[in-house]
Amino acid sequence: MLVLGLVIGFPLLGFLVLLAFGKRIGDPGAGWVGTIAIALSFVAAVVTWILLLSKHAGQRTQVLRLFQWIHAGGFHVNITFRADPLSVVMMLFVTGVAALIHLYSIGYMKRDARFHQFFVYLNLFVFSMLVLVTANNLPLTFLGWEGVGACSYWLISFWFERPSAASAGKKAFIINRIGDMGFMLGTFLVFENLHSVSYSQVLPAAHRLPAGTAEAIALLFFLAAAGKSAQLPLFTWLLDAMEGPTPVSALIHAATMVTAGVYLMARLSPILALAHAASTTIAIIGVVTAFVAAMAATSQTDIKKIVAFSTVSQLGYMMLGIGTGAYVAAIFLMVTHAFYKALIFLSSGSVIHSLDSEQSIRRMGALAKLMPITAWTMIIAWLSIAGVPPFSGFFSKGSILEDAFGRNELLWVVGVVTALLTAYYMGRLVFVVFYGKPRWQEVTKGHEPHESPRIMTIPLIVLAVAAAVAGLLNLPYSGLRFLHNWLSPVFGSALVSYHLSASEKVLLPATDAVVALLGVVIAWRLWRNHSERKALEPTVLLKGWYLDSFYDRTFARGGTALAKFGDRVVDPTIIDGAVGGVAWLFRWVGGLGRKVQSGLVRSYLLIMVGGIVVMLAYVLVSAAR
Amino acid sequence: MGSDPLLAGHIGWVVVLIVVIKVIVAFIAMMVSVLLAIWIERKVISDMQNRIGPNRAGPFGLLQSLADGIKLFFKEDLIPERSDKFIFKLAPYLSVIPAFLTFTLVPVGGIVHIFGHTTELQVADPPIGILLLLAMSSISVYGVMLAGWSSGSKYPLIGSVRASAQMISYEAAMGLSIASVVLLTGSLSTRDMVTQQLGTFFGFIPHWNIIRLGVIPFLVFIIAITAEVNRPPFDLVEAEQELVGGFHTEYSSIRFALFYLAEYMNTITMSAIMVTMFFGGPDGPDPSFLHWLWPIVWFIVKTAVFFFIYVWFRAALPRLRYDQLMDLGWKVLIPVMLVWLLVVAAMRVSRPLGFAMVGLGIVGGLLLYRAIAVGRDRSTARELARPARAELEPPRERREDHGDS
Amino acid sequence: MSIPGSWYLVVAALLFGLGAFGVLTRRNVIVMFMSVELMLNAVNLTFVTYARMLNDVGGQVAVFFVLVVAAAEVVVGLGIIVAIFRHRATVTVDDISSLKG
Amino acid sequence: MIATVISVPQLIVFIVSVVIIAIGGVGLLSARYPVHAALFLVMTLFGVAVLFIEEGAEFLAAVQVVVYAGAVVVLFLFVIMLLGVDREEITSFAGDTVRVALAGVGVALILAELFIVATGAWVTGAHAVAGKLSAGSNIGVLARSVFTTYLLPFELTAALLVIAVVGAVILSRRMSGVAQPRAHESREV
Repeated sequence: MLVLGLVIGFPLLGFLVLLAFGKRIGDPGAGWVGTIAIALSFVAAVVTWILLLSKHAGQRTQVLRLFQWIHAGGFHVNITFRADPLSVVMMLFVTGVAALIHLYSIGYMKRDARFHQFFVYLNLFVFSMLVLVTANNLPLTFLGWEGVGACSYWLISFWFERPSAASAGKKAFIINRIGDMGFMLGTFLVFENLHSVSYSQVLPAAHRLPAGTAEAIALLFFLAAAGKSAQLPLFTWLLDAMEGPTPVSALIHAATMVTAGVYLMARLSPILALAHAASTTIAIIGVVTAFVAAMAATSQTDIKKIVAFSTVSQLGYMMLGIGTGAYVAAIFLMVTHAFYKALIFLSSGSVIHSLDSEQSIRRMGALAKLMPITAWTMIIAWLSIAGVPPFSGFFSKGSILEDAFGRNELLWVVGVVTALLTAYYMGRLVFVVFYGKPRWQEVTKGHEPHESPRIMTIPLIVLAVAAAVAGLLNLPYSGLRFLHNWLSPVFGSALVSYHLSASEKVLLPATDAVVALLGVVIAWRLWRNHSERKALEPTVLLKGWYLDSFYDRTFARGGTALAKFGDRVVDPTIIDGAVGGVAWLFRWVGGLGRKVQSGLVRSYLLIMVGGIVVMLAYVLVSAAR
Repeated sequence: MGSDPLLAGHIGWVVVLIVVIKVIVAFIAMMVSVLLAIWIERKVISDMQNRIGPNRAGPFGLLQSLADGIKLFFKEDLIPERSDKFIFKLAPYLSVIPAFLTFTLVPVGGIVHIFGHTTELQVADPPIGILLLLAMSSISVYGVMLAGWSSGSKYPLIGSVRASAQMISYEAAMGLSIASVVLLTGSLSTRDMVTQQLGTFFGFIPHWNIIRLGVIPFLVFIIAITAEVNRPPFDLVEAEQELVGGFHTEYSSIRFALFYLAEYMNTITMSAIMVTMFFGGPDGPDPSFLHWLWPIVWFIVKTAVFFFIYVWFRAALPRLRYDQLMDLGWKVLIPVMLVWLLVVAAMRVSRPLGFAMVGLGIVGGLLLYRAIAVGRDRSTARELARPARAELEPPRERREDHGDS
Repeated sequence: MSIPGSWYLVVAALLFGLGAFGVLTRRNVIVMFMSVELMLNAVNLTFVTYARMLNDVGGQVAVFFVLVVAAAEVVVGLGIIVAIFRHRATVTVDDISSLKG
Repeated sequence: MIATVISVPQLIVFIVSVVIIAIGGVGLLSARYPVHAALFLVMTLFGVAVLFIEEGAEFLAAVQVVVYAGAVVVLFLFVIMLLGVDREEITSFAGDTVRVALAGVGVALILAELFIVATGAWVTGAHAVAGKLSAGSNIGVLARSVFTTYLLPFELTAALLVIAVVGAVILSRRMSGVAQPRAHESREV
């Protein structure tokens, strides 16, 4: 499985080349190097996929062992990569979408002062993500996990000259740490109970776990996933992550970072299958996240904030799928989401780019004529995410909702309401930005916004096509459920399938379609000619349910107060006092010793002679005894 | 481990007598050969310089040295007022005695039977053997050093400080060269060295250490020895142009003669040592009569050749500058000899290892050469950036100079 | 019959005493240094004597090392003395007391 | 009793060398000039070397002369001459009687104790670890011991010597930042 090594190796190579020579290669050469590295990685991923495809369904798990990494007592960790249907799917869409984003970035980041550095980070980001999804053991996954976190920190605060960008990077990093704690504790528990951290050994042996332990492990890993995949209550960082350049947002939201949590959950499906309570919790948190975020999205005025909330919402859907045992549906949604969310971001980026970095939708409008490609791709993305048939979102979201219905009708109800909201807020976005009256004059200062260069629009078109037709991957008809058939060996018995009656099988998708169209219509009615409706944009939603303020009040200010207490009370009195006391004690003792130190060599020698006399006397006395 | 068979058995008065005779013969032989050597040197140099040289006293001026000696004996014995009198008197003897003692090591011939005893034709064959050479050359530093110091004068002092630094420096190279011979011989004894060199390769190439060891130890040894005995071109100690007469400027009369004597004794002794260590000592073709005589003849001939080479050096080579002298000793001779010692040792273990060591030595040598060149360039640059200053003179001396002037 | 070892030991003890007295009473750093060498020689003599008495070459090996270490010590010590002299133009120990506490 | 046991030549050699050692040691203590002190030191060293030979340690005797007399004391002389401190009157015990008395008492005590040690019967039960001495010359035994049992210390001394040389070079280099002795200081000395 050497080609698997190439999949991971190309981004690493690109990273190293850019790290060493990036500055010399410059703009736009560095961008091309990065793009080509990822594109080659994508090709290698395709080859891997074909190789796996040529094998029998039961033998599609291949392992590439490079070397031993950690060896401590009974604890072995190897650098081992794994190609199985799940990781191949991840690889394919990660490298594919990332390649397009790289390409787009060449145009977007043009003339940036640290152009080459941006691609250094991007390549490392993709490399880390690939390590994460192909690792064959928990520590290696964790390595990728942390790598992704570190890269997101660098990329979000890429324009660190802006204080908001710097603090957004820090926020992402810190909130992710909370999740990492869950990851590490979960890993420890797994090793404690199964004496291994390798997936090859842990997953088949998962059934040996006691039920309570399985629940604990599942919840701990879900904590990790909630951090990375922005679930309640840890999603606030994802909104601030908008401070990074738009391609970074696209990469984080679509292909790399946030999908890591969903992937981890899917990877650990045998453990989750044992943890019923945990699964239910996950499903509930997922659907609540989806709803809460969708509500918040309806009131945002920053174009990227809307998209960010929509990501959180969609991730909530994925977690709902995970929680209900519909892993295939979750992965399916993840893939389609990768396409249309990348598309939405890149389209938004295109808009922002042409409006000189203006992000408020209040100062946009009537851009459809001026930027036809961007507008059309955005509309395709909107229809996809809204779930309008036959776009991809209809199928992927539909399958999640079906399983949610099978599990519990209440989950389904919330899900459907969220779907309505999704169609609505995305419609609002499209109408306000691309239709209505132009409100961008004071931003552009006279000149008209124009379509982005081709290097940016080509990825848009490719992604638009993908977003439109990705539903074909897993049509809900037996025989056409390609993704399902491909992935089910991985999940095996963990994959839950609910029996729906024939009428339900017709009614549920119909409901989805109706709800989606309803949302579109409502949006059209409400926002066709308006850019602002106070009644529909309550402050509580604009502020994202005040979650950030809450964190700020409790944790941030509490921490500051604690630090101030330490600074004013603990440090000067207790610590300084102790240190000073010790110093004083030694100075005092040293002062005594100083008196002996006359500086005259011969005095010392005299003392030495005295010492010799005493020593010899001791020898004589002890010998005489 | 060589040891004189004479001392192996019971030591009676005859044995003591034989030893005393050996000592006396050696002493007289040294004295006479010094007289001859001085004459030869003057003659050879004058020939080389296209002049006649001594020709008044005796046939061909043969008795010139004797005449000079007698003249010096009867000159007034001056002791400078500021000198340290005891040491001033002691110093010449400290020069002569080591020169003579070193000669006791040299095997001048084979083994002879005398008065019913078997003995070696050398004054002593101690177990430490060649180490005595090192010890004596260490001691001979004192003569020069104390002579310069005790004169209570500036030029002799500078000469003697130079001399001590020079002798200590070259002693290291000399010791390493000796070590390579010892390594090959497996013994410290000079007698063993000589017996090891008997015989031939292929019937005609002499089995001498110069061939067995390669030429390098010999070259290093002859250079080091020349510096050690302060012969030209290493006679910085008595550089007339700079230091008047060097360390013996203040000496006159018989004490001066003693230094002169020591210098020539040293030259002859070192020639003899070289013959012993590298040229088979008394080894040579042996016509089938007078077995005891031929080794002695061969020994004398070889020694004379080396003495001639010394004279030749003096006539042909210009004197080195002091920094060149130190560079040669520390940066050339010692590294080269160290590497060669490794090569010899490795060759004794196995041939491939030896050749590997040769390669390693060449590589290391090149690196060292480069390093020294870089260092020199750098320090030259630093010197240029700073006002010039005298390196060797002590600071206080300089201050006194200023005070006087 | 050779001389008994204890005689050598007594000589060594005397030599050591002389050296110690020299170190304690002389003021010239260089002479103090020489006195130290005297003490080292006394120790060497003891080592050699014990090597003979105990019939063990280890004593002679120890002397060998003492010689080497003494050489190194003298080299560094004299280097320090030269350096001090350059700073303060004195080799009298009582003048060099800047390490006074 | 002694005369019956000890051979006369050895006794003569012993006594002569002890006298030499004693003269050298006392001379070193009382010499007015450092150069004289150095010469007395050489004298002592020769005496000790003779004792070494008498005890069968010829190699050490040679090394003693080569290293001590040839290198160490020459180095002393070299430094004395280099620094130009040779003409100073330095040995004055005056005004220092208390210290001298203390030193005398201390040394006397050490001597007394050492005499007891030296003349007492000592049975340590120690076995020869490095190798037995042979009757005659011990150079081979010594060499074997140094290059086998004591190889590591031997190598370490090589390192030590290199360090010492480097240290001495660094110490005695005149650094540009180091102040030269000032004029008034030199007048005091």
